[in-house]
Amino acid sequence: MTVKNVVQAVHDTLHDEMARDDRIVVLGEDVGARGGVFRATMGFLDEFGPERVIDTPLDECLIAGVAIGMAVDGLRPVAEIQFADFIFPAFNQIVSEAARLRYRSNGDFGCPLVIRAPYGGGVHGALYHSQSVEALFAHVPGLKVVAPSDPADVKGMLIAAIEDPDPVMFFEHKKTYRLVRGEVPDERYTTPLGKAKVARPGSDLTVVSYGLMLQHSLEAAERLATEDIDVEVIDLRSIYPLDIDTVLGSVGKTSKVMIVYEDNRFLGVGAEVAAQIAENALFELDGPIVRIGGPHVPAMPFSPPLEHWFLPDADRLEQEMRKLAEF
Amino acid sequence: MTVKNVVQAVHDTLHDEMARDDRIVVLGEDVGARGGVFRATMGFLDEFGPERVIDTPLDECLIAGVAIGMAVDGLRPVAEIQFADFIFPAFNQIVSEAARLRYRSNGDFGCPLVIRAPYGGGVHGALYHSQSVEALFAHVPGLKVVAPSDPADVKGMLIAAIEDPDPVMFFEHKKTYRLVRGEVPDERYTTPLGKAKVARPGSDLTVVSYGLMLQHSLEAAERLATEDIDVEVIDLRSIYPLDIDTVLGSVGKTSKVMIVYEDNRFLGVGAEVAAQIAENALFELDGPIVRIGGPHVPAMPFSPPLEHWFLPDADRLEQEMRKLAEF
Amino acid sequence: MAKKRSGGTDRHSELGLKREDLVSMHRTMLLARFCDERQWAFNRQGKAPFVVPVSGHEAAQVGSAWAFEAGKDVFCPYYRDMALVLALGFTPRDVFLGLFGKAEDPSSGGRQMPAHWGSRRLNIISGSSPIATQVLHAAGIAYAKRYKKEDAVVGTWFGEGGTSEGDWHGAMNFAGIHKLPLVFVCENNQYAISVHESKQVAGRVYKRAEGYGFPGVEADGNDVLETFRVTKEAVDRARAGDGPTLIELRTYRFFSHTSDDDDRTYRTRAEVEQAKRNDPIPRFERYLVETGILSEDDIAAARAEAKEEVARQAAEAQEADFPDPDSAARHVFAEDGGAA
Amino acid sequence: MAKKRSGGTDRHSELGLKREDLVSMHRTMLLARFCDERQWAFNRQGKAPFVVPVSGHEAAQVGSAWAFEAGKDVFCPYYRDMALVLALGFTPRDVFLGLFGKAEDPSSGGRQMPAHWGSRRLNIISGSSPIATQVLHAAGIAYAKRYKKEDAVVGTWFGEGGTSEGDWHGAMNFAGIHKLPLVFVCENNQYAISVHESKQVAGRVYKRAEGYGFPGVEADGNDVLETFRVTKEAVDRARAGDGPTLIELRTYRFFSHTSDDDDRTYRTRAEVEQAKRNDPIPRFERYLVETGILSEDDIAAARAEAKEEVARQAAEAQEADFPDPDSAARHVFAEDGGAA
Ligand SMILES: Cc1ncc(C[n+]2csc(CCOP(=O)(O)OP(=O)(O)O)c2C)c(N)n1
Ligand SMILES: Cc1ncc(C[n+]2csc(CCOP(=O)(O)OP(=O)(O)O)c2C)c(N)n1
Ligand SMILES: [Mg+2]
Ligand SMILES: [Mg+2]
Repeated sequence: MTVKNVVQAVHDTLHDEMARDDRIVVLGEDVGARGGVFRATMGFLDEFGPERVIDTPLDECLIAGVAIGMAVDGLRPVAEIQFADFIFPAFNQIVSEAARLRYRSNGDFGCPLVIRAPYGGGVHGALYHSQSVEALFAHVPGLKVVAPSDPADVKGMLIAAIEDPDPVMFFEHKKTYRLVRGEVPDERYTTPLGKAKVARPGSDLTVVSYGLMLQHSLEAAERLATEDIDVEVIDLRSIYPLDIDTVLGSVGKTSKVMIVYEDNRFLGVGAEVAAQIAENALFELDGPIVRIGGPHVPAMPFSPPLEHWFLPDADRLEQEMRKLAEF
Repeated sequence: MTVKNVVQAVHDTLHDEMARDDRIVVLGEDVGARGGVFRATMGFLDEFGPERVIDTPLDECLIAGVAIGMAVDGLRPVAEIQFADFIFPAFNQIVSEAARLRYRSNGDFGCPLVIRAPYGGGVHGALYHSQSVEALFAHVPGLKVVAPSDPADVKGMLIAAIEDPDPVMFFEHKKTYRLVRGEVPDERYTTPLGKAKVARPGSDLTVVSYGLMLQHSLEAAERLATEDIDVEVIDLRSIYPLDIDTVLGSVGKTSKVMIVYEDNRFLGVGAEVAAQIAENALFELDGPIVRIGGPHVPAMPFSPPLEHWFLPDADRLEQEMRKLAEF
Repeated sequence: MAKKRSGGTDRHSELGLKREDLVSMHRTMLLARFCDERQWAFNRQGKAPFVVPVSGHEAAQVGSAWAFEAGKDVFCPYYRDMALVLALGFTPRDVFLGLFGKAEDPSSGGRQMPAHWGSRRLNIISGSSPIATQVLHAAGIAYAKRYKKEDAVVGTWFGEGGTSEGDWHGAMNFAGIHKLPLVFVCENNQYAISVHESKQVAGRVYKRAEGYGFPGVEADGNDVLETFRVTKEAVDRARAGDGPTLIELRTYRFFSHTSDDDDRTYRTRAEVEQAKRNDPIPRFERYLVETGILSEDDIAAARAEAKEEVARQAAEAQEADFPDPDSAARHVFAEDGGAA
Repeated sequence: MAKKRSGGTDRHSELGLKREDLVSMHRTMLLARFCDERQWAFNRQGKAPFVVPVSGHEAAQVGSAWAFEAGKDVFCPYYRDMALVLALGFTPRDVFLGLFGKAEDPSSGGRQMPAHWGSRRLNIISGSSPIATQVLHAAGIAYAKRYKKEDAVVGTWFGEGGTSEGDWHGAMNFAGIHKLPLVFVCENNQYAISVHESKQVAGRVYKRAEGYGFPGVEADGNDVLETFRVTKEAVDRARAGDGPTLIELRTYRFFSHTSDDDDRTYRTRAEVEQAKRNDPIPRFERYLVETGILSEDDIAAARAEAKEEVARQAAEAQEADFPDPDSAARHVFAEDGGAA
């Protein structure tokens, strides 16, 4: 076991996988000499050389399209999109091509591709360095979409993503990069994609979250414990496949549920979670299904008071949880 | 009043608006001599000239980006994306630029732009001429997203969209183009964006739908009327803003609700509708919130038996409605 | 062994093409033409909802295909490329299985529209409808081939309309930067559906290459020996490690864009008729006769045989089974969890 | 009235630049440089979380800006263009209001990161972070201007990294097809963050123009008279209806990409020092002295005054109010329902 933060877990895992499998190449903007703007590929250029550590032109469409070609030809590309906000020029290649290649060829071709992108706010990143984009991709059949935020999960799920025969969107909350630290087993292991986990067991109320909001939810839950409100916090980790069974199991126990996400609320991940609960467990509920998500405002303004206005924190979550617990 | 089908309503409305306001230009692939592949701009080139009826290069990113520039400079561009499936190369311009221009400039700039796109399946269009994309845009703050399917609404909402000071995504179900006919008032009028309507009043069960599925829902409802099951069918028409009040009003009356949509179910429009009902009307419900949507499979395969497998029809909706009514 | 027969100048020998090659190229062009005519007939009979014609493009496709090595090189074509895939190993039956959306359609098992070619066995990468996405895949594959030190050249085909998308720009740029073993073939038929080249391409397609630091060449796309020649040069350069080439083959499409189109709104009949006078098949046949490769009778026999073959295989495909409805749920993700 | 003073060759008169122009250009370059130095100081003090430097680009920006007509022409810049917007009417106070995210920030009221310029009043179109999107807006505006028969030229600025995006390709193509009154200005500083030009641009940027059917020119981006000259020619052509031009101004960025970057990972100190020897400001000052426009003392005074002015206005901006938190909910859509 070694204590690492999230970005170290990304770096070390990617490094070790590259060392053991020369089909793996990384490509993206500034992944070479610069080692990535968050240093996720620091030192890779020297160790693995420019053929495997590819500084691409400033063209996300190219990054995705070239990576698809590599994947089709047997490599295992791990593409980096510098900020999730800049993934949209690649939207067509990801959604029309990567996601549909296997289906459209009736299984003849596959596309074992990982696209990593830092997402999320709280870093003074303003309107174009703060967005959450997971819902847009999770809607698209043919893509797996994950967003782990615990360093041990990051390792296990990144290896699983690289091994996966299909395209995986691997979203890393950039605020958790240095904020979240945890023990990471030293040996190689995979953590299955598509499984949620109970991050904090509890009995009074279920909170479903992921990413930075998971951290705030855990903090709020700890505070409420002192008031004898016992909150169960579930870390979704994977958006698609969505582990609704773990959610329903918890809701069956607590009868109350709140979904906390940073993305814009409308048609964000919480909408699907709420809808599946409403379809499957409506009569087990003792309170409304509460969603706490971003307002319907572009995420998120720069100026500190405005950014703070946008982003829920542990204080606000604590209040909302208390309110629901007392419903 | 004149009886028209959907594509005639689009054509005639666009024509009349162009005739009265020379700030309006149309641009897209094949909108000129060809009059659009669905003939929505037939005859426009001759009447309004090549400066206002612009055949663009085959580049949707260009179409959206150029249209944004025109809108910023005071024109009223109505861009056509030939098929909604091909809107993804324009995703960045629409989502990062059109949607955020007003917000990011603190109201200094606006972007009065309409993007029209035929969407939806049931036309042997296979994987890239059948998709529904409304949910992807409705998630994005700063965009209005509408999907009328009644010719009179098409007229009123298209005029409203052109008059709207903000970008409007105007989705037309291509199967309704010739299938759906109705009376269209001859005088000029607008139908507000953001209002649903009760397409068929009823008391036992609320069905919320739009597009082609609305037609199938209405047919199924008619059949069930003979069994004394009285279904209220709501035509959402607008996805964002979403008129949840009309939905909740109906659900308050019927206590049962089903949402029917053609798009992939997971994180499709029905997810948001279901989530909002679950938040606001949980204790008024006498049955689970049922969503009928596309399977998690790329929409939609070509071969007739496969396309039929994908797309719900009135038979299937009739069964599902009966089941929920009897719950 | 360049020599004249029956008065025609031998242009093929110095290109390394033998008699068998020419006969086979001719037959492939005929198969494409007759498949096209047959599919339109099915369409008119209401038996095929969607047809993508190839007629007019046969020389561009067959000549360029012949410059590659099947089994080794990799192909990223577009929907217009029926003659190309026939040259690469598709049978007419395969074409019609796709046309009818039958279970055995090698490209997609009936999932995609007709003319969305793909075959792992033949190194033809499955293509989609969105224009020009395949050129970036070609660049990625070319990069992978070189990385793996495999001796393979990648070819990608697209219309002049396809040059407008950002994907094309990205692929040209990436290919130029990395000097990839990649050949870009533009089948310039002057129209993207109805949009004329003059509204599609500022400047000239082939001239774009220089801006990316590699050669661009223009050629008569209706002359199969010429399309072979320029492509062969490009393939040889690529194989030698000298990087990519952009080839612009000027040609014409004889029918509407697809069966959903009506070209009378944007092309005069006179223009179409004029173009047909330059039909690549009779033109090649004149060459074959002039150089004594085939006699007029040989050609008549070849035509009859090809037409007959197409009719037989089309009928076979018509008889084949549709896919099982429930199969529509398969292959969204890998079924064995294993690698692709 | 081209004549020599104090031994220096007068290059400006034949360009139509007067003494006042030169003095004003010099002052604008100084303001930009001192704003840059001041913002870095704030950053080091923890008072400004994010800084985008301009130093090194002053000649490219001020010279090209001067070729346009303020109040009439339209500008689509990118984040690096602080000197450009200062030339167009931004004050140092405006720059610092943006730096601190204050309510009065004219670009965005504190909503965007610093250096995301915009002002309806100054015809500077609000820019975003995604690279190269603005070049298409510029094309649309140029089209609209001509459609409305307004006498306006549109200028758009971008780095050489920006040429890689599909948006850039689309804008070049559309501008070429429609011969738009549009000037493309590439500030080529050889790096996109850490990625060197050789991994970014296959071929050469300015050579791309020919492929789109219009002229491309290269110029020394550190010589303000030269950047003015080539841009003026392009603006004149555009205004005369002769279509677009692509200009490549070769320059260098003296600091890291932004305050989040550390350029020591990808540029040697020797390379940076070498580039600084070509600093556009001293170079222009030598010209001013040699031609007798300003004396050494005049220059020292101008520097002192500009520095003082920047400090004063920066302090003012520091005192200004933050936006009201609840204002974050405004302007997602138009508030009056009226047109923009
Ligand atoms: C991204 C995208 N936009 C639009 C279309 C619709 N479309 C299909 S083919 C075509 C024209 C293509 O013209 P070109 O590339 O010249 O090829 P050709 O058909 O002439 O061989 C268009 C606009 C599409 N398939 N994909
Ligand atoms: C679409 C997009 N991708 C990536 C980025 C991140 N990014 C910001 S600036 C930059 C480099 C730009 O380089 P260049 O265009 O040469 O301009 P310079 O900064 O050198 O002036 C990158 C990669 C972005 N802002 N937008
Ligand atoms: Mg064409
Ligand atoms: Mg640069």
